[in-house]
Amino acid sequence: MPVQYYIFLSVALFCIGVMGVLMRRNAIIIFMCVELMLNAVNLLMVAFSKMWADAGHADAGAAQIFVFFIMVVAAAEVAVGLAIIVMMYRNTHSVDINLLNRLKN
Amino acid sequence: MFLSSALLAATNTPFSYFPIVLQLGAAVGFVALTMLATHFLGPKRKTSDKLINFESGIEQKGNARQPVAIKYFLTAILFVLFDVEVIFFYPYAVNFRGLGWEGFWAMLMFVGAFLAGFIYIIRKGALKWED
Amino acid sequence: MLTVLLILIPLLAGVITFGLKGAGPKILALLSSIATLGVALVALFQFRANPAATHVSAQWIPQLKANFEVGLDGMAAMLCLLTALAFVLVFVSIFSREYERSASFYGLMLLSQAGLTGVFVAADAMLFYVFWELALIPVYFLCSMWGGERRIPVTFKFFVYTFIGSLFMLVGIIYLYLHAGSFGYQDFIKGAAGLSASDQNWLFWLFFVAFAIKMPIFPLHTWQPDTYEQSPTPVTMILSGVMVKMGLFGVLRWLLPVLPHAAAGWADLVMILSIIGIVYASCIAIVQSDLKRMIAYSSIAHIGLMSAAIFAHNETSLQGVMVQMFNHGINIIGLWIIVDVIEQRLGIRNMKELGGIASKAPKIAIFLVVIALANVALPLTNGFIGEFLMFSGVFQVNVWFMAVAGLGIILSAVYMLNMIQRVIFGESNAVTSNVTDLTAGETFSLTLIVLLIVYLGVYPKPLLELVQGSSQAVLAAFGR
Amino acid sequence: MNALLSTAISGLVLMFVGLFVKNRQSIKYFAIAALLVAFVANLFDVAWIIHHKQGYTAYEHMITVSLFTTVFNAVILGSTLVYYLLSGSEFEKVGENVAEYFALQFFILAGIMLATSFSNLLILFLAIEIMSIPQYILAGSDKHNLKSNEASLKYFLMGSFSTGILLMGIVLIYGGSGSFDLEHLGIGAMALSPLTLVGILLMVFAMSFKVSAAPFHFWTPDVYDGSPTVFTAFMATVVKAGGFVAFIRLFQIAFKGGIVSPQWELVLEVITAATLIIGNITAVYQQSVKRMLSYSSIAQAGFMLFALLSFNMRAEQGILLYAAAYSLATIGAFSVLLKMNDYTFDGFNGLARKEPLLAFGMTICLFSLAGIPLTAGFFAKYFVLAAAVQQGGMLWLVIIAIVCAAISVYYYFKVIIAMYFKAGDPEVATPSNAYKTMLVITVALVILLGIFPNLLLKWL
Amino acid sequence: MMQISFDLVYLLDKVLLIVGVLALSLLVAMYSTWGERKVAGWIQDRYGPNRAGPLGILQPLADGGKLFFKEEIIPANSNRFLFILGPSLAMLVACMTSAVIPWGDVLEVGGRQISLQVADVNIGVLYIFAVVSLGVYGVMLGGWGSNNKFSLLAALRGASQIISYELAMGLSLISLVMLTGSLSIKDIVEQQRHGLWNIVYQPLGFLIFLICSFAECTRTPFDLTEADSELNGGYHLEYSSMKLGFYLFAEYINMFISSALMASLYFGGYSFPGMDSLGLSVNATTVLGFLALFIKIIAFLFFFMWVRWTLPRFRYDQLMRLGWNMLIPLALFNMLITGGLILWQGHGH
Repeated sequence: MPVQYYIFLSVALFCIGVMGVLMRRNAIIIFMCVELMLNAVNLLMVAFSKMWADAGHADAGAAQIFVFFIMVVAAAEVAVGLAIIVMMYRNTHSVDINLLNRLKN
Repeated sequence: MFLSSALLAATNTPFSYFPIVLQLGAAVGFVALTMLATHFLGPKRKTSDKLINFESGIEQKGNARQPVAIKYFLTAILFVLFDVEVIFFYPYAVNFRGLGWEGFWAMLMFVGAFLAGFIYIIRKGALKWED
Repeated sequence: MLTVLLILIPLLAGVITFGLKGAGPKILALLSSIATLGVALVALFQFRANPAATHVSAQWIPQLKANFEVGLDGMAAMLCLLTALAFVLVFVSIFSREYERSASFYGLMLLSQAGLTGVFVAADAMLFYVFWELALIPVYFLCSMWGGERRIPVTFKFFVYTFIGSLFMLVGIIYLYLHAGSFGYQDFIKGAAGLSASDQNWLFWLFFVAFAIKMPIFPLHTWQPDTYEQSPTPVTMILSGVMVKMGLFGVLRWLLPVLPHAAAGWADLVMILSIIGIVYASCIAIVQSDLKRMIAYSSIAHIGLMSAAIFAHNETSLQGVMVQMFNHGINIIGLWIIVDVIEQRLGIRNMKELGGIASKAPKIAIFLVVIALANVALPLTNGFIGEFLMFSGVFQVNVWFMAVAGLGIILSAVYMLNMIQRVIFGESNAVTSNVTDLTAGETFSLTLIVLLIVYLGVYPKPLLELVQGSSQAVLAAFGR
Repeated sequence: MNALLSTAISGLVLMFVGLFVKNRQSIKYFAIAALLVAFVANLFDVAWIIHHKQGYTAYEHMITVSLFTTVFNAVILGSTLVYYLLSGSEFEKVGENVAEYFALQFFILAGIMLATSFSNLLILFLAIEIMSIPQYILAGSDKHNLKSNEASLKYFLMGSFSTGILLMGIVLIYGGSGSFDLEHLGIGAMALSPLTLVGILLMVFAMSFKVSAAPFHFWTPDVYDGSPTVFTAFMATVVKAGGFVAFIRLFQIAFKGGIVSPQWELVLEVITAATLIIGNITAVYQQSVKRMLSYSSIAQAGFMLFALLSFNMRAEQGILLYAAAYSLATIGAFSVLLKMNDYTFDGFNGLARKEPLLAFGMTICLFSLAGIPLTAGFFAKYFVLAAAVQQGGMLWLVIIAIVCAAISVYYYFKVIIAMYFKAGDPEVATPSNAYKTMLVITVALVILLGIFPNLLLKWL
Repeated sequence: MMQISFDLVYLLDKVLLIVGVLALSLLVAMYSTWGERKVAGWIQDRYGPNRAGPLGILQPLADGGKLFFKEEIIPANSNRFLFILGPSLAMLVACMTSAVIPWGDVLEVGGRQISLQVADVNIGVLYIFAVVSLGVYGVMLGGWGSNNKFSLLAALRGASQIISYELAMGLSLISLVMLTGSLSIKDIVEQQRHGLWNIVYQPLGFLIFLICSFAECTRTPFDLTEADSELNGGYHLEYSSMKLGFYLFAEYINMFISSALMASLYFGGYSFPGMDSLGLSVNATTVLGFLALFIKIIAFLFFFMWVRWTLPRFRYDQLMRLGWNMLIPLALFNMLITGGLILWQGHGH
């Protein structure tokens, strides 16, 4: 399949993620949208890796390693993020980020 | 059709997953059919008493969806972290003959880090369920 | 080495003063200022004997080619002397007074002295800039801590004005530095010579704004009357006696020789502004009833004349300016001392409520009359020679400028005499009848000032000789 | 690289120290010792490079260590040392997990060490994440304080969002050039593919997020304000400086020159101007000193961006000096703030009478932030502005910067005015003698760097 | 034209195979329930089901039919969508795991080789993990969707348990992968066909895997999710009719697949000693292989049941401690030992 398909797909996924982050108010959903962005990147990473491998680049595998790192970091972020959201939820009983404006005043 | 036999025989092309898709279709069909069947076959004599949640026969109190022990979240979080580390072992395991001793020492370092985190959380009491 | 001592003595004394208690700060400040005065005098003679000996150069920031380079020329020597003298006068005249948190007060005073001296001796632009700011910060604190009721906003205005000005100057310095390759004075002159006319033109304004704010020149003067009024009087003496000279000095040292063509090009505009300032400030001074404000406006008028004379840039006018820098410093400090005395004794400085001091305190009256007359440049006082030279200088450029500026002289006579009449003569009232005469310290300071007024009025030659080289150096940049 | 390993291992060890050592004081001393070890380790690197007159690469060309890297690391470690000595005792007021806080900061330091030496986009990504993730935790370490929770959540959501953008940038650049290696990216020389262009833009945005440059700064005040003050001091200084170095490294090495520079330079110029203006103007309206310092950190970021725009030796010196000056001064100012009970401006009224030393320390630090001569901040600003003037074509930006510097005086001096010129009886914790000594040393450092910036610059 | 018909045949093969596998799974699951009760009866010295048909052989059919005709109750407070999704997902996942298990070698029909494996993907082991880890959603959604305190608690316990043991399971398999160098289950089986069974090399790994399989299937002694005595039936407390049936079936199917997996990974799968020296035709060998695999599976199933009626249930803290503090370090240790030994022997196998 041409690499363009992958680009379109992952850019679409990425944009969905971005829009979700910008428009949703639920912290968990925002967080899931962020994960969606990361996975869009992963997808594109692998697609490009294949593309460059077909083009004869020697170190095209690097992108696949990169995907692993993104996964690890995403996992670390999930861990920290879940902890933060749980902490927040225990104090406010809500995960709506509209509540997060105490600091404004 | 573009499914040539050579493609289908190979184990590392997207098309080798095609049967899995087939199986998924079959499974979904089966589950959906059964669900529908049971929906239409069973009797429907609903009363409000029947539809309240079971609480060992006493009055229902409040909502079940309350914050639960933090331990469960902790387990989930730890799982995410350690599972990813486990996933890291797989590519190594597949290639480890090729990587030889050098790879082994590198992995030993990785295991060291893994163990360090592991011992830390155990000592920290993250896995204590007794209290 | 002496030049470095001029900065080092007040700097170290200032730092030490912060740690002293009781009468310690007062005494140390006085001693250090006297010592500085001594060094200044010695340095003056050293300069007369061998100008090169006053130059000290040491590596400072090699990455920038910025050096610790100080040295004296006639003008600098004179201004160092003025600074040293001014601080002695101030410290002597307030010696009998007790200041709250006196350690900080005297410490900051001494620090500002170090900064002021540094500005006059610096031969490296970066050093100049650093001292320029060092002089400002302590004064800001002095005014804000010991000033009058409205001190905080007023002083802050003063600070922001000058700070913005110096930031503009900083950009100018950076730009020039990148063309000159170093911060050295001579390199600056050489580097600037290679710049295009348009570059010179906007660079001129970057520098000029900084200096004009400090002087101050109309229309950048608005901070000045408020600040003079709200500052504690010893600080006002320094501000008006010495600090305004920083602006004039800056123009003479760092603007005219470095950017002569731009300076020549903008000279008319600056002179017009200065002359507007003279008339404007004089008129306002006439209608002031607050002593401090009146003197503040009179100061603007005088500075206006000096600035106009600078931009007339001929030998007569430049010599006049340089001489007048010294004389004006002496005179205005004298005036402030007397105003301070009156305010301290009576708690008022509104001329409408004053009067009849002559009968109760004749010494105050005599000193006030002499100094006020010197301030209006009566012949045989020190003010005369400077103003005369400046007028003739301006006259050479444009007769109309001189005519309008001359109006200033007349107006200054009006408000000064008016003041003398209202404060000293007339009926004494319930408040003024309680006035007591001068203390020993005040008498000493004022006597010294009057002696200088008379001596330099009668025999201005040493001063003229001193600054001759400097004025010629400035003119050399214009190819004259 | 020595420092990198040393900080990373120390972080791990500190975690375990926390398990076995219950005495918080000794944990602090341990952290300080570990920091010293890292500092010395870094000095070995410096010495090696000076001796061989060249840097080196490590880990399959994943990181490149140059003299600038190591000297910058020294500045970072030094600032952290000062921070620990000044505010290390405040950690235990935040919560009980003192050792973890130190450990997290060591991980952040390791991240910064990576950020100063990466030569591969993968390492850049890792560095940024290693710097960010512990900060999310530190921001929320005051678990029962809603503001802290909120800061943490906000920081986390914004941070991971910008990570997503950063990654998209990286992958697009990879798609355009086929490499993650900074030196093989070759963007300057190659014809510009749209992928690369979009990638670079996304990276500009993402990095602006990380260093809180306008208009991507909106998370900063809330996060800095909500986080425990002692950690705010760390994130606003050392970490931010680290982020800047990463930013500069990325754009100076990978995207410099050729036909690509003009594409992002204009964007960056606008960002710089916006950062300066927004940061300074908003800071004026703040009622709390902590919040004011948050906005001022945005404003200072604007100045640091200058170093990014001008590619010359002076910019390198500038960012080095700026990082040192800014970190020292902000750490000092925050350490004084930590002693205060009331963070509003009025809370500082009359501090000079009650605790003259604290007021003096704060004043010098604020002077440095405002860029008053004879403090380190002056030369820092001087160098970055000079770099910009030397670069040329950015005079309008320099003028904006100058005006903004003047505005900044307004809000910095509000604190000084409150401390010195207003009467009041501020509630302030009595500082210990050790703290006072350290504050004096900090102030002395600020002034020393202000008089002799050469002390730092001569290493470059 | 040839091409298309050829591929249609392929498609037909696969569809038949899939239907066969699914049918087999269901059948085995059904009869496992019967078997379980029979085994229970045997162990406890009683009859077990014996009314429907000879030996109660028709009992599972009766049970299944009954479930269809029971009333479907969805509690008013529950989340309807999640409530239905839970069991569906559990069943779906159970049905998907079998896709990568090689049920036998190839059959030769009309000159074509037909593999008895639905999909021979090169990441078979990972596929299993991926699908199995989805199973936790079935439990979680059921418990959460019911909006019942017992269910929720049970679901949380179940989820924690499943994910905890997944770690140990994953780690224990790594040493196996090091041994075989492949993630394809077919490859792993083929290697055993020509050499010794992996159980010889990996006794410890197998033990860990076995224990984890019990936990993953939430079988006694790890059946805390439905601990009747404390949780009134666990996460499927609120379920009735076929939705309950799905949960129960899913458990038995998982058991069946786990048995198949263990047989394939550690006990040679469809191979048996002397398989290639019998000199039989390909098809006959394959059928024999399939029978061998089936026998192994039955043996494991019996073992599952045997354990159920023998061992008491763990306490929750014991369960978690066993998973985290024992199995994970053991699996790591096993991995290091395996790796070290293989390298020490000089890449030999």
